[in-house]
Amino acid sequence: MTKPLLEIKNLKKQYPIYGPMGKMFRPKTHMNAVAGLSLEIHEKETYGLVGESGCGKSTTGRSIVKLVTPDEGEILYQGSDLLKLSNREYKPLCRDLQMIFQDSLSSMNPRQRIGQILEEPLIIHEMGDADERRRQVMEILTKVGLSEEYFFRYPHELSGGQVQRLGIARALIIKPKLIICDEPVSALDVSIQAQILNTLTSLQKEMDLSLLFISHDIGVVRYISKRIGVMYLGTLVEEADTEELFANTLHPYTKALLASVPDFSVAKKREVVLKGEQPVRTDEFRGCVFHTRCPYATEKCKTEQPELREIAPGHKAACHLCEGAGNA
Amino acid sequence: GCGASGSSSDSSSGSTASTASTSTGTKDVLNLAITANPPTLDSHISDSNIAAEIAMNIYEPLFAMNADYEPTAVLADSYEVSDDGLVYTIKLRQGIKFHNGDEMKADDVVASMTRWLRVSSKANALLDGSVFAKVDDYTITLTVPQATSDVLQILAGPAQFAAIYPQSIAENASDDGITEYIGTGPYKFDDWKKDQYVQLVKNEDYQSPKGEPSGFTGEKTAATPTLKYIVVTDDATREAGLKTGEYDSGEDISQEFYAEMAEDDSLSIATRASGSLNLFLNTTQGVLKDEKIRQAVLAALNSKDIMAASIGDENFYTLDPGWFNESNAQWSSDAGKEYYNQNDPDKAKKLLEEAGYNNEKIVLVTTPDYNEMYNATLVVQEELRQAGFNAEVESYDFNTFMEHRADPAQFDMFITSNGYNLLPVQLSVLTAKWAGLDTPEVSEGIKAIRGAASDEDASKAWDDLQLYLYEYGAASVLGHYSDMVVTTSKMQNFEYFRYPVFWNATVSQ
Amino acid sequence: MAAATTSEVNNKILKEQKEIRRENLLTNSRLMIGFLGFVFIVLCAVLIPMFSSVDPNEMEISARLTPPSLHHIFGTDEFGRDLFIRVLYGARVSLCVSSLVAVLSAIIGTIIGIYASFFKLLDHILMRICDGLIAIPGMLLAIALMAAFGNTSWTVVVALTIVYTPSVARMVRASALVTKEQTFVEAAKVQGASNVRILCKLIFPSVISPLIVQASFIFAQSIIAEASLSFLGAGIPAPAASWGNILQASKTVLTKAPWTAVFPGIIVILCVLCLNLLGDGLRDYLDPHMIGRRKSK
Amino acid sequence: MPSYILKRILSLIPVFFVMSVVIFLVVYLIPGGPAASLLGMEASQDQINALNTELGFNRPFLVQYGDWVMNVLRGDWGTSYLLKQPVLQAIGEHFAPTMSLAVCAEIFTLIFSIPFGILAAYKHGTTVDTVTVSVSMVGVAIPGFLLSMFLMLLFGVTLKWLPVAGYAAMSEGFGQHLRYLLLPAISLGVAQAAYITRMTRSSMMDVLYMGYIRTARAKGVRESAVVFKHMLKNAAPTILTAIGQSFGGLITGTIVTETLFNIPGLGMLIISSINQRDVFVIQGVVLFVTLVYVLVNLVVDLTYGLVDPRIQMGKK
Amino acid sequence: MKNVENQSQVLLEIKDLRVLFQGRKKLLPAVDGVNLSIRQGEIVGVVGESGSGKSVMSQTILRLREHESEVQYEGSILFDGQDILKLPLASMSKIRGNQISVIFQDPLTSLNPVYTVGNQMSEVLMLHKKMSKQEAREKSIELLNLTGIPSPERCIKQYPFELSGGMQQRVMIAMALACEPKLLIADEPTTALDVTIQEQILDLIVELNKKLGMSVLFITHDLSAMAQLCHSVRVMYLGQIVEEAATAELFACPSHPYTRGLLSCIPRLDTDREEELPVIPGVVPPLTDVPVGCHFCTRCTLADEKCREEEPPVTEVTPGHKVKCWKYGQTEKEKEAVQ
Ligand SMILES: Nc1ncnc2c1ncn2[C@@H]1O[C@H](COP(=O)(O)OP(=O)(O)OP(=O)(O)O)[C@@H](O)[C@H]1O
Ligand SMILES: Nc1ncnc2c1ncn2[C@@H]1O[C@H](COP(=O)(O)OP(=O)(O)OP(=O)(O)O)[C@@H](O)[C@H]1O
Ligand SMILES: [Mg+2]
Ligand SMILES: [Mg+2]
Ligand code: NI
Repeated sequence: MTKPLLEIKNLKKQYPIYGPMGKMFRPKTHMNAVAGLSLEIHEKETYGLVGESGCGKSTTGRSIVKLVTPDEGEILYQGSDLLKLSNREYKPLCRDLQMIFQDSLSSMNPRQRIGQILEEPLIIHEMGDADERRRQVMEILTKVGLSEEYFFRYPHELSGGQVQRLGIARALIIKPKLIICDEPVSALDVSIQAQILNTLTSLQKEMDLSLLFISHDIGVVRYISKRIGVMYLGTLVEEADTEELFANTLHPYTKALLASVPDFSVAKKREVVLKGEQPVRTDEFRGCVFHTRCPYATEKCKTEQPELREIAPGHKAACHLCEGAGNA
Repeated sequence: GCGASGSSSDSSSGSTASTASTSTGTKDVLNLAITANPPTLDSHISDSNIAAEIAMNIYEPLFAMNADYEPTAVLADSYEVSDDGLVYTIKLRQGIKFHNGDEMKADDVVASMTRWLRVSSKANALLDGSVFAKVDDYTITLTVPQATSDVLQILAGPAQFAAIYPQSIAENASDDGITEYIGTGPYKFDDWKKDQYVQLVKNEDYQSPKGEPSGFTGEKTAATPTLKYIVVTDDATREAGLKTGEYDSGEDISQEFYAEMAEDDSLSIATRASGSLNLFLNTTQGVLKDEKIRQAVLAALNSKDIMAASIGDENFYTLDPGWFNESNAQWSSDAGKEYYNQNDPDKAKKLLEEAGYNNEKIVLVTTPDYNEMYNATLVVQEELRQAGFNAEVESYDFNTFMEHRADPAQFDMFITSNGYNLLPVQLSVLTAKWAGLDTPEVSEGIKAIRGAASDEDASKAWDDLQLYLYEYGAASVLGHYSDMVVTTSKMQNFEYFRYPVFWNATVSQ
Repeated sequence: MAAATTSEVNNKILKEQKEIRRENLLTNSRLMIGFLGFVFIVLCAVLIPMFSSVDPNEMEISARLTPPSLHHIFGTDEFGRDLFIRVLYGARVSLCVSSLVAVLSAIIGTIIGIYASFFKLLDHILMRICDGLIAIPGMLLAIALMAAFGNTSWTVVVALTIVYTPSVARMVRASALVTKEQTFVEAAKVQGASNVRILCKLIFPSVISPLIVQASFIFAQSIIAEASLSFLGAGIPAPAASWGNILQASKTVLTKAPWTAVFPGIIVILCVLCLNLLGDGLRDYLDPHMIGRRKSK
Repeated sequence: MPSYILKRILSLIPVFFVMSVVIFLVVYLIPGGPAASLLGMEASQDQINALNTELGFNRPFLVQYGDWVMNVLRGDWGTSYLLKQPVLQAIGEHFAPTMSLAVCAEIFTLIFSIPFGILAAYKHGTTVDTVTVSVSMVGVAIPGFLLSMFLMLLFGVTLKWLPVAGYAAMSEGFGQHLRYLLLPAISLGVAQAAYITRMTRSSMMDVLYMGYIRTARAKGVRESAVVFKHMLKNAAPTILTAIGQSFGGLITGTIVTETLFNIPGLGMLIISSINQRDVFVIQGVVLFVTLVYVLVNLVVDLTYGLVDPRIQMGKK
Repeated sequence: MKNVENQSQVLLEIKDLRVLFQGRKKLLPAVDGVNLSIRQGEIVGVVGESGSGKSVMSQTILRLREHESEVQYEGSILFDGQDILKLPLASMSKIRGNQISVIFQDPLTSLNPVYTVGNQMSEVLMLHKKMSKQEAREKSIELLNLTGIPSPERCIKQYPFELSGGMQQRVMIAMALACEPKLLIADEPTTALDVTIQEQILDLIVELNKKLGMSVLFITHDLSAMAQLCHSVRVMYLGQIVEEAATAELFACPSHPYTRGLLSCIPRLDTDREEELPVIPGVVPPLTDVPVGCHFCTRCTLADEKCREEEPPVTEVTPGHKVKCWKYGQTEKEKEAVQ
């Protein structure tokens, strides 16, 4: 196996939970937004990350681009630990690592026009002269389905989808090696979405582009990803190649997730498999992350946290029950 | 507090109603606006006018000036001078009580006068080596090293006046000043809120000297029970306060406002010729070392303009070359008048040419803290420029100005306004190092004046010296100015002598 | 799009860019009024003295404090000098000193403030120094600087700049603290923008509007402050006119000759007003929301 | 948060150390010791020099500084030459009037500036805005002393509504106290009010079009609440800074006002001590004002966190 | 479920609405002649190309944009018989939040960063329901709970930026539902939510719709959600409604070429991953040069001269199924063309 482009090892991030007195006193306990997450992204690979809302996907993504300082763990990019790099050492890597933000509008400088916003990364990385830069901006604008008319607009004059496309364009324009796409197509209509997905895949072939693709839309994730990681409460519960995952779902959470994927043509009430509340993973939380909602939970699940283990080749799952299955 | 000062608008309010004594129909408190916080109330150590003005109510000297500038006994009863003029025997008035109830005796006087001699810069300079001694409880002697004609005048000098304190106070006082204010005067010290006011109250046991009130002498009645000297530093505020009746009197009102104030029926104005505006030239260093150039400076001056610009109202200045008050019979002199107010730029230019003046910079130092000095300096500068000088003004805050003024390397000219002196020897222009002038002619001249056999000879000697000052171009009088004190028109028996005198003053309701 | 047309597109964009800029400037009435007004004042200050034979320092003591007339349209001061020409000459000194002070303290203050907002350690150090500096009265500083460096007009500029910089720094810091927590700053970090670039391109525009307000405040304040410091020898030596010393001098004769304060006062107010309009306009120019609004008016 | 406050208070120590050096240096640099003022205009240089030497002002810088610092650490801030009283006592006596004045002026300032600033921002581009901005510019541009004199002449001399000058301590009754403070507070407050008006306007303008304002409106929140609740709090950090600054500025900025209105406060104290080189007072007052400033700013910095949770001053 | 009683009252009626933004050179018709009516208890879905004016139209119902940008309106919006566009702005606050509430598309920018979630939620409850602070707090927790936020007690004490994207969106939803409005405008309310939560939200909406007769204007790109929820669907393209039909009808026989294109683009669980996804070719023309004739003509494979020159009328294909196209009849040919 080739060396991975990006390797996340045992990433942890906590947020404090304060008592009733607020921030005057020390936090009562902590919320583990990401709790010991490990994953690998290879070159030219698209890694899909799915999971329930609030399970720590964005936090993971933001850790990679140093917007969140993790409490523990390593993020190895081409072998060097991003977390240990000083800002100066990190700088050259910025060109390789880009991010598409979940909330596109607020990630745009409200005072800059679209043209300037797109030109900005080119200027930062000193790519091309003014003419060349404008050419590239135009090119990328068309690629994401916006015309030159938008060159002089301000972000607040765009529709939600247009801003999101702008975010994608901004990440693509400097041709990075790895893009962390946090819900990149959520606000797009299916046609544009298809167009963007096509663009991403073609670019991936053209340049050595890798994607960490965070999305809720299983259809989209399935289409674009080579491997998929399923996250729940801050940890990966299952990880496998796309086909394998869909063919051979192991973890009960993944099963529930896939089961509830809708299909519009079958306009009937879907079965909601997943019942119950999502718990908060505080310091006191014990056992398998999913045990509170798992229909198959045993006593062991409540006390012992299963490890993410390779059950079939390239297929990992963290479940006491699957372990048995894997061994069997 | 000062808040109770009765402005006419709130005379109905409770706090101010109590200040009026209804029986006599006069106010119980006089609110007197003064310009600065007195540095001390110890008249021995400070020559501050404000300190003296207030202290005059609390303490009394042996002798004081009457309105004609004659030394007149206050605490002294009588005096005799020995034939050689070296020993003065002074009898004291009896039964005078200090505010603390003790009687004033020779011991107190000797202790006070000895301290005065030691700490007062004026006394120090003029009476150095003199000794006071007690003869009996009511008699003392003063022995001076040389016979001079001005001993009594010095004793009666109004600034840094020779106040009599109780012996214990005089002897224990530090050089920083006394802290217990006990004298024999018509008012007792009551309260001093630093930076705000000094309050004096009537001394019920006061024994006044007899005679018509005149200057600082004669009968003192403490007619108003309380005097409150309020520190009001800003001119505009004093003026406004006078107009509203907030203050019963205000000192040092800008002459510029004479016309305006005179129109106001509720105010009356007392004026007094109070001093001269003088120009000093640096005779020891710099460009002006050249006498020709100094003469050129004098030639260029137009005193009328200078005075008009610095004093404002023409009622308040006169042009006269003398260094003394024109009404000072003995010392006023017009020697050197041909050098005064020449207003002849052409002559100045010619002199400059002769002197080979090469447009060197001439520095006039001044301070905006004294408006008249500042304005006069600007006019002089302009006049000098017209005459071809390269004159430049350097303006500093007062302290820095004093530093520059004192160092001949740092100025070429400066202007000060000086209150009238009584004796030539007190003139700053004759003080060595004042403006760097230290020639034998000056010291000879001083000796001649002090040692003169008669008043005429002394006058003559001063005439010569004044002429020398002009000829040498060391300094020039620019003009004489008057001060005004504005009081409410309801004030009676107020006298503006050297300082405003309020001990007989009343304000009717 | 065909490759041949890229330069065409490019040109079109460039042209449009220019057009937009021009349009935004021209439709911005505040900016224009402020700018033109200020230029007018500056031009008057420069040109009229050039073509006028009146000497601003010439004293005509007999005509002191004469009210405005055709001969002296602003009247005369206490030395009989023509106030109109003095106000014009004074503009040079005052505009120079005040603009310098405003600009310098704005620049230095902005740098300090922005850096303080970004780096916690610097924040502690710089802001505490600022707290201290604010406490030193300007005149004290001026006297000390004058003693140390002599009385050049730079002394007054330096003293005033020191006095005003801390407040700018605090203001800028406050705005910057808010801005730097916004997502678009994070986005810039991800793009690899250097701190300097983030500070200049993202944080700075958001602090501009309080900055402009403060700069015009400083401008107005330093007109008067210059005079008080010059009186203490730290600035422009007499008799050179400045708005500050003209106004300061008017204090002693205010009730007698109000015109000595009124005319220069009006000019100062107009000047500050123009600057503010300019500043407001600039602010609107940079605020995308305002551009759309204004256009329709 | 508590640790942040502690840190800030601890950071006072180096601040004071640095400030003490700076202020001592500044005072050391200013020409002339107190002697010239103590001795008066006619004093000769020799006398002045002698007295300065006697008072210890001709010693080397470090010796003087060390001496002073040691004394200050011992709690002895020196004695005023001018007032002949301990510096701390002098500051104490002069602080109360200044504080009263500053509070009154600040109240005046806030009553006018915030509402008008908000109004101008809300109605930007309209006549209301133009008028508010223009009036506040007059407030900014008019020299303090001219305004003070104008108020004094109008309300004191002509209308006789209020006393022209002076100060009545709180002990003389609150009404009396206020009567004397009203004019100076207004004249002091006008420039600050103008400044804060402009500041409020500009920072409000920055939040007028934020998405959450749209949400607030969509919720049916009344315009007044939109403005005062949603906009104002977001604009607050800058406004609070301006207020903090103006309050701090009022403490030192009272020189002109206090002199004109004859209020025996810190402004008067500092000006007279500078004029007369009452060095210990100068140093003491500046040090004291530094303390006030640091505290005011600490409060302001802490309120940042309260009004805008994104700003966390304590965060590393 | 899809057969909402046709006789029920019309709650909102949009007639010939045009919303024009002040562009740099000309007016930009973001909404260009929209007719739409929503009955009481009806859930109307709107799909459409990104930038086609869905958000603008929906926000115009509450007149929200005019506070921010220069907007001009034409046409009328009748709500409960009143023309909203003619009401004074001040009286809008009685309708907003109370009778009509809206879920915005971008939750983070739409939440006030300086107030806690609880504070922002209680505000609307206290305002319209006159609840006490305590009641409002409890109600907020209850609402958050309904949207499936883990530990709502903690959430109400948090600030928006401390929440994940999906949580922010759920807060927006809870806030909009708080006053049980007559009309809910949901502008892509579930984009940031995973399927299970999405399900829960949709259920919640349906429940309120059933229980209270709340009408919903549901804007989304998620056709499956739409299929599940909506009674009828409008398809928007470039400021116009190009097709209108009951949901089942629309999915069964889409008539407008754009609609058909749209339906073909969805990546399904059975899409071949190696192949490119089908797209509608071309780009949406910018608002500065909207085509004269049919707005879709620039991208339509069937377009001819007539399409480019004349605006097509709205034609009723079957009862309740309207389409704005010249070519709707040529179904077979079109199908070939698109594929
Ligand atoms: N303030 C504005 N000024 C000019 N044009 C605007 C403004 N706001 C929106 N637009 C334009 O109006 C059109 C419609 O925008 P709208 O937000 O309604 O789209 P939308 O249908 O909601 O799209 P999306 O699905 O992407 O959110 C867009 O082309 C947009 O660029
Ligand atoms: N600054 C913060 N302070 C406190 N908690 C935070 C902060 N940022 C994130 N969290 C918490 O961390 C958890 C994970 O957040 P994250 O944004 O990574 O979720 P997510 O997986 O991206 O969810 P979504 O799909 O909804 O965007 C959430 O519960 C959130 O409340
Ligand atoms: Mg997220
Ligand atoms: Mg939208
Ligand atoms: Ni008092």
